[in-house]
Amino acid sequence: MCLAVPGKIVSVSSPEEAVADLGGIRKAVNVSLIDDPKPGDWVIIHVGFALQRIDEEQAQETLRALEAAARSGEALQGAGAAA
Amino acid sequence: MCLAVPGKIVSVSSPEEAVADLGGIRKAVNVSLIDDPKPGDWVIIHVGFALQRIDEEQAQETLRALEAAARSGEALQGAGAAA
Amino acid sequence: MKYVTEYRNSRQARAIASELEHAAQPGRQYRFMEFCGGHTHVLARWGLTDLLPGNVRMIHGPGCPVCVLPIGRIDMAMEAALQHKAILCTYADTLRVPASGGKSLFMAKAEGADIRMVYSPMDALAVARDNPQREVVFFAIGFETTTPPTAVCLLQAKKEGIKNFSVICSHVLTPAAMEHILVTAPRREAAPVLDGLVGPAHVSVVIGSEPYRVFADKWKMPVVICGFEPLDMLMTILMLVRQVNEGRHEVENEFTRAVTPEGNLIAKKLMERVFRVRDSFEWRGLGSVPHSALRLSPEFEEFDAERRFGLVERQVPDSKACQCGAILRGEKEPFECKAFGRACTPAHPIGACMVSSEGACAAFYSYGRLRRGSEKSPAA
Amino acid sequence: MKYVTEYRNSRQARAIASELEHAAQPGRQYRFMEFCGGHTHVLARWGLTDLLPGNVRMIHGPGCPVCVLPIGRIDMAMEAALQHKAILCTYADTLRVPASGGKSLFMAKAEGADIRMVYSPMDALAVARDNPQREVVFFAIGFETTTPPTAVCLLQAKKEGIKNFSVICSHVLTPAAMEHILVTAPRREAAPVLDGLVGPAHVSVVIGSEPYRVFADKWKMPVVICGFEPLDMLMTILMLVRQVNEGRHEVENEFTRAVTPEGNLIAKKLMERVFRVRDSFEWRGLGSVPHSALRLSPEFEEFDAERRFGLVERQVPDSKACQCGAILRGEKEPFECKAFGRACTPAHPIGACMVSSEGACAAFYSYGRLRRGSEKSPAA
Amino acid sequence: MAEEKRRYFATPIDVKKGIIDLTHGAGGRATAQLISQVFARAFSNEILEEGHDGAFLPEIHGTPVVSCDAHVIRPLFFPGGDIGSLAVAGTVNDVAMCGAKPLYIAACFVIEEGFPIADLDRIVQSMGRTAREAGVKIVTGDTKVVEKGHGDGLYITTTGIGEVLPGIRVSGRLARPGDRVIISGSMGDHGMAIMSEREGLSFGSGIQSDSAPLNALVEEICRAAPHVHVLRDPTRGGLATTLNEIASQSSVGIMLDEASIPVHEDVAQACEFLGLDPLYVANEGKLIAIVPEEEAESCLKAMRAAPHGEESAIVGTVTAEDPGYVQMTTLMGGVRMVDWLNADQLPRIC
Amino acid sequence: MAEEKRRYFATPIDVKKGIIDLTHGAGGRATAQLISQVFARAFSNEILEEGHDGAFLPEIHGTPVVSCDAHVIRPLFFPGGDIGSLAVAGTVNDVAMCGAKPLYIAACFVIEEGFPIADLDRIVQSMGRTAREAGVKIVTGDTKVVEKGHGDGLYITTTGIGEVLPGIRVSGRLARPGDRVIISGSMGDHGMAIMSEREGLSFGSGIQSDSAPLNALVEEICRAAPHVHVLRDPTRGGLATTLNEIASQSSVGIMLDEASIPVHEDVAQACEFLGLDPLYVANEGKLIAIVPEEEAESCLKAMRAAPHGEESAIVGTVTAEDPGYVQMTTLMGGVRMVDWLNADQLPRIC
Ligand code: SF4
Ligand code: SF4
Ligand SMILES: [Mg+2]
Ligand SMILES: [Mg+2]
Ligand SMILES: [Mg+2]
Ligand SMILES: [Mg+2]
Ligand SMILES: [Mg+2]
Ligand SMILES: [Mg+2]
Ligand SMILES: [Mg+2]
Ligand SMILES: [Mg+2]
Ligand SMILES: [Mg+2]
Ligand SMILES: [Mg+2]
Repeated sequence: MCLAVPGKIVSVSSPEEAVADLGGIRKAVNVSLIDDPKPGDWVIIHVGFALQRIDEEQAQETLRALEAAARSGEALQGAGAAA
Repeated sequence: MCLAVPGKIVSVSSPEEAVADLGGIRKAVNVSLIDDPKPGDWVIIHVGFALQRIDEEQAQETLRALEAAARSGEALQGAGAAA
Repeated sequence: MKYVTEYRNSRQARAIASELEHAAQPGRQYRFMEFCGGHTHVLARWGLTDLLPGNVRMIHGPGCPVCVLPIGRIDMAMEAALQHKAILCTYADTLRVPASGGKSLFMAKAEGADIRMVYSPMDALAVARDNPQREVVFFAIGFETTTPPTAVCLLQAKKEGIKNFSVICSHVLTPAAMEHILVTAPRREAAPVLDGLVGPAHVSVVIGSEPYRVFADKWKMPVVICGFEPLDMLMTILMLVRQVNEGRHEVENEFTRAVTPEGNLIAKKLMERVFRVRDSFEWRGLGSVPHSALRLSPEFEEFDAERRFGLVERQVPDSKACQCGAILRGEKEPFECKAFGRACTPAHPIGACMVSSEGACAAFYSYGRLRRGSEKSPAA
Repeated sequence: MKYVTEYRNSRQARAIASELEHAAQPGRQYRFMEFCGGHTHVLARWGLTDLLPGNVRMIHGPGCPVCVLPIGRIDMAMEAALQHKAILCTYADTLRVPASGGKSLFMAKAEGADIRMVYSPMDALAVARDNPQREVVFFAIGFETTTPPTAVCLLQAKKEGIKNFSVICSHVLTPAAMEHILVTAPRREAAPVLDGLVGPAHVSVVIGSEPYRVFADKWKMPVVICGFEPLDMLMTILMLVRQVNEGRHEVENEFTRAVTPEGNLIAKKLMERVFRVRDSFEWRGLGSVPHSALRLSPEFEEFDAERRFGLVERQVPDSKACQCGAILRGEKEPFECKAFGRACTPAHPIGACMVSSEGACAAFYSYGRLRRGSEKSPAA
Repeated sequence: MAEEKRRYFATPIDVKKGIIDLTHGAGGRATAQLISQVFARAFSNEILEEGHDGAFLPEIHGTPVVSCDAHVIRPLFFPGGDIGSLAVAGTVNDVAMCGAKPLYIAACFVIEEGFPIADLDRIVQSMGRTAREAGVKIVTGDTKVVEKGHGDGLYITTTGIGEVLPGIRVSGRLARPGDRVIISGSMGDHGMAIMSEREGLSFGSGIQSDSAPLNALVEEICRAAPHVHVLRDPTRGGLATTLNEIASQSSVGIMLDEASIPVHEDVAQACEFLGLDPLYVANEGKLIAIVPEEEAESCLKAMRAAPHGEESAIVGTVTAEDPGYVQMTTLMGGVRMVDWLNADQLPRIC
Repeated sequence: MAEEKRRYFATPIDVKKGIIDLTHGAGGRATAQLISQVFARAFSNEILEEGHDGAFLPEIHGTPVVSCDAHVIRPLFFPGGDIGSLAVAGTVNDVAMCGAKPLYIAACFVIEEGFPIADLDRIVQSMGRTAREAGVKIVTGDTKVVEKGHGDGLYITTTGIGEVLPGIRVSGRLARPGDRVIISGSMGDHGMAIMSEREGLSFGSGIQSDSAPLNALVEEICRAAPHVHVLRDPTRGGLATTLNEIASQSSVGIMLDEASIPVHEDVAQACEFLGLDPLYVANEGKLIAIVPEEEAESCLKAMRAAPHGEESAIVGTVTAEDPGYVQMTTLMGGVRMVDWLNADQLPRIC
């Protein structure tokens, strides 16, 4: 539910209006819902609105957790293959 | 100026509305401008209105005058050809 | 086609032409003005000019309601459609007339104006009924033939209490224009000498033959009211030639099958109720002509589009090149205009006379330019 | 694509699937409900169901805003467009949902209703600005994700004093629906036994993770809030399996990169100002659910299309054949519906679950029907 | 393909009450369903595109000829035909006017959202019938749906392919002084049938469009007058405009005799009424043949015996004088020009 | 003819500021003027209709192929092309997908009253350019003007005629288990270029349509893989729908490998943003070649060396299992169906 994509704010023209970059595509987004939006911020965009800032730290943390789970799984695969 | 065609009233539905026949074509015409329009009347039709009744007597009279002028002209043609 | 085909008899046409040839006295010039564009068209469409004796010359008059409409009035219609976003209902005849900046209603339509072609004023009223949320303006043009239908339409609009309907009343009066030509002729250097007038057919159906008496009496001008079939035309010219030969100046009626002395009394009464004569009105070619057009009477002025939208007629000069004015006054022939057949063609008309198929320029371009081509017409 | 591609790693997916295989204890059943249609779609689109151990079963919940919209509310939107001739602005998602008589907004559009697809509520407001002479109605649907944008839009409409704009407020609340499912389960014979909940991603971005604590605490239900990428999904399932295995029931957050405990405070404050919780609201499949949807607050009720046009929600039963209700409650699988793949296909949907690409029936039809085809699906 | 696809069409198209929506043009299942249940049924023949991007045709023997026309007529149904019969006959005729035998038709449909499927079906059936009458095959096609307000119900574009008849060479450049101008029947029927139906004119009549495929007539002409110089169908712009084109291309004059030009009484009357000239009104089942004097009589005889040629008449002569101009001796005996059409004829009041 | 008619065109068409009105479609002087000053200039070639009803073509050698398409795209101009280049390339491609060499194009124009002549001129020039790139000739055409509110600026219908390349026989029915599915480049570029420009989405990007004539690429394929079984361009409905058609027609299964399907980064991103699947998005300069396993590698190599084929990739295999179905091993390693497109993909929020 609620299709939304990450985008990076590239410019802020007012407390409401900004432009975001989505992998090369530029899109005007409403930033009313973000406290003090700044160029460089990554946000989640839904129906033309930035809904929330993305937390880079937490994103890395999740990637580490995924890699840990994957390593653990691969160890099992290795074990399975060896068995 | 003022394109108009003769038509024959075939039915009268109200003091304003009638249907005219134009050589096989049926057309609704407004007959407000005609005093006591009746089926069988020939009228002159312009922008959807019957403008005036056509006088059959006078029409015949004109045809006779035309034929008289034509006869006279043909006599001359004959004379010219003979001469 | 009863009352039509009988007056298109080929044998009679040739025979009456012979009679005419005989009647026209050598050494004499016969210059007759057909007031009415309908007659201009009949002459051209049936190739009648070919059949006339060399010393009988037909001079085209101003009797084409489209041709005499000045640019300023078309601009008013355009303004109603473009600025006031009204639905403009108009007879197709006006669609291609170039107004200010060469722009026609047809072009305004292509640009998005809501302009609808109607065949009858009642169709325009129906558009108003069907679009209660829009203003609907009927561009009411024409001579006395077209005027009574507008009157009936306005009566109906009033009866039904239709609030979103109005008309740009541009109806003009035939006798006033005819008189103006005769009155001003002595002041106009190039004005043609006239030996007789061909009276309009369908205008006279409404107004009758009486209004022309003044031309016969006061101006000593032979007048013959003429039907719109080719034999009517030939017969009328013969009748005019005879009047001239006999030194008579009377109002004769060739079109008795539809024209009476008093015309259509119902129509005349209705016009008196719905309209008032304007003090003066601007005609293309003729300039300001006193008492020559109609406005709405106080009883009907609620339907006056000029009032409703504050439309003001501006005097816009015709294109410099255009000789329509002189042509409408009978002073010039189309091929005497430098633009004729070059910059001005029916496909790209500069003046109104090239638009209406009753316009002298259009008639000559479409039917006749080849015949005089060797002399004048650059397009031949 | 940053924050996207990293979570679609092929190697990690296979490896985590192995880990999951290992974690799921044989002889034990793991039944997790993904509340959210977005997760249903992720499972199908990436073929993740293939990768899950046989004893881990995902049960689709009611979290698709299109699917849960009852027929009566779509009828209201249709009425605004057809009877009140308003311009209806809507997200494309609702266009094909069959309402009364099987008629969709899409069909109403083909019949001539002025229905416009918008991408954002601000686009609907722009339509209102551009058409001051028309009424413009925005069909505001969606969960807490879509609600704050509607709030911002209404604030702007008020600021600008836009008079021809209104909304059919059909925003619904996630926790209320989740709770309803758990509350009513004991009364429902077919209700599935649930071993855990997958918490929505973008709803939680707005409302935060705190509102789910009640499910963990009161219902002793493991909850993991999950992002919308395939690795998020696999990881979340692994986290749920681990909670089950360890007898924990906590709210865990897999989607920490965008979800905080308190959510978006600005958005929450705005929603409080613009909306009020309805006493109850009709959900497709769930029936009347208390405190589960929003209406406009008194300050904004001038923008309420229900008031402006006197739109009344009528209770219209779903098509008899349709099992959407049971499917939305997690009681049935799509292929258990007799209409599935026969009378009901994405090209000719009977129920909402076959329309939205987040609907369980559409997801199963488009991505999965072949896999279980041999057992049940008549279309295979 | 119909077989294979049927299983996907759980719900058949409602040909009676259904309307076209945007999905029917999206290229997915709904499009396939429309093609199989409406188009394929009416056009069925062994070549018709079986889901491929194009049609494979048998060998073409004579010089290949191709012609295309977009049909945007309103109303879609009119006395004597509809947009479907017109779209087929019109293109069949344009191919035939090359002195060719029409063989195949490709048809593209631009449908406005909301169009009744029943009307589409009726039109498509009518295309099938006309194609069978003309002996041509509709071998490929395409369907697009445009949003409400971006069309006028239905536009049909047809492209025809044919092969030139053995020994025939016609062209608008080949009219020669002395040639006779023959027309295959009365002028103005189609245009006035349309005009009389068109909304806003509140004008009803029994006038029938002449819309018909003329390829059989052309074959008869080519048999009876193997040295025929020009074949042309006087469609938009009517007889007048078409003859002007020929006069211009061949650098010849053309002199018509008004008395010999057939115009049906009701058409003449409708023209009078609206202030139109039948010589400028469109025909859709008539042709002009310009043939050497010595073949004129046998050509006329053959035409009168052929389908759609019963009212054929010799109406004029090609002249060396006044090259590029068409003139006419009127019924009254005067001579006047018959000029190009400048713009669509509109009903006039003056 | 241009010569002969010039004298009638006292006033030349205003290509810079003029607009189309109804007279341009009436078949009279204004139509002739538009044809001579806009169309004939851009398309000029020795066959182009010289005022006749159709075009006479040189002899056609291989099996003749005909294909047609109506083009109703909005916006008319988009990054990477316009309706004109698309109308020519699209039909060139449909002919080429029959394993044929496209030779001739017939083009019909339905123009909405008020359309800027400058835009028409630009589009017609673009058609001329694309035709020259593809080596095809635009040999005949037709122009109609519809009233304001009955069109969408401009619709162009093109019909293409070509001849099958020697020894080639392709058809959607000929895919065989074991065949390889090759595509000539990235998916979704055209559809997303259009979507990104379309009004109402307020969405701007640098995505370019891939619109291009593929006939040269097809000739290379036919040289390198003379036993190629199927050629098809995945236009409306995208790769997914086109492969479903083939699977259905050939009664085979198709198994794709998601990882091998090229999709440009910006297209993928735009699809994510709007909730669309690039496999269902239209392409206008890509093709699918299904070739026997043993010719697959040489075919791929030839494609990569040919114009518009640089990014070619083998993306799947034809299977005997699950006939009529397309499936895909996803990036995640799961297998799922890839179904027909059911209706136009619309941007979604959920
Ligand atoms: S030819 Fe044209 S410009 Fe000259 S007088 Fe006539 S209408 Fe005016
Ligand atoms: S398959 Fe269709 S009818 Fe059955 S439950 Fe799903 S949506 Fe309803
Ligand atoms: Mg053609
Ligand atoms: Mg044609
Ligand atoms: Mg196609
Ligand atoms: Mg329309
Ligand atoms: Mg033709
Ligand atoms: Mg095609
Ligand atoms: Mg194509
Ligand atoms: Mg044509
Ligand atoms: Mg439009
Ligand atoms: Mg194709």
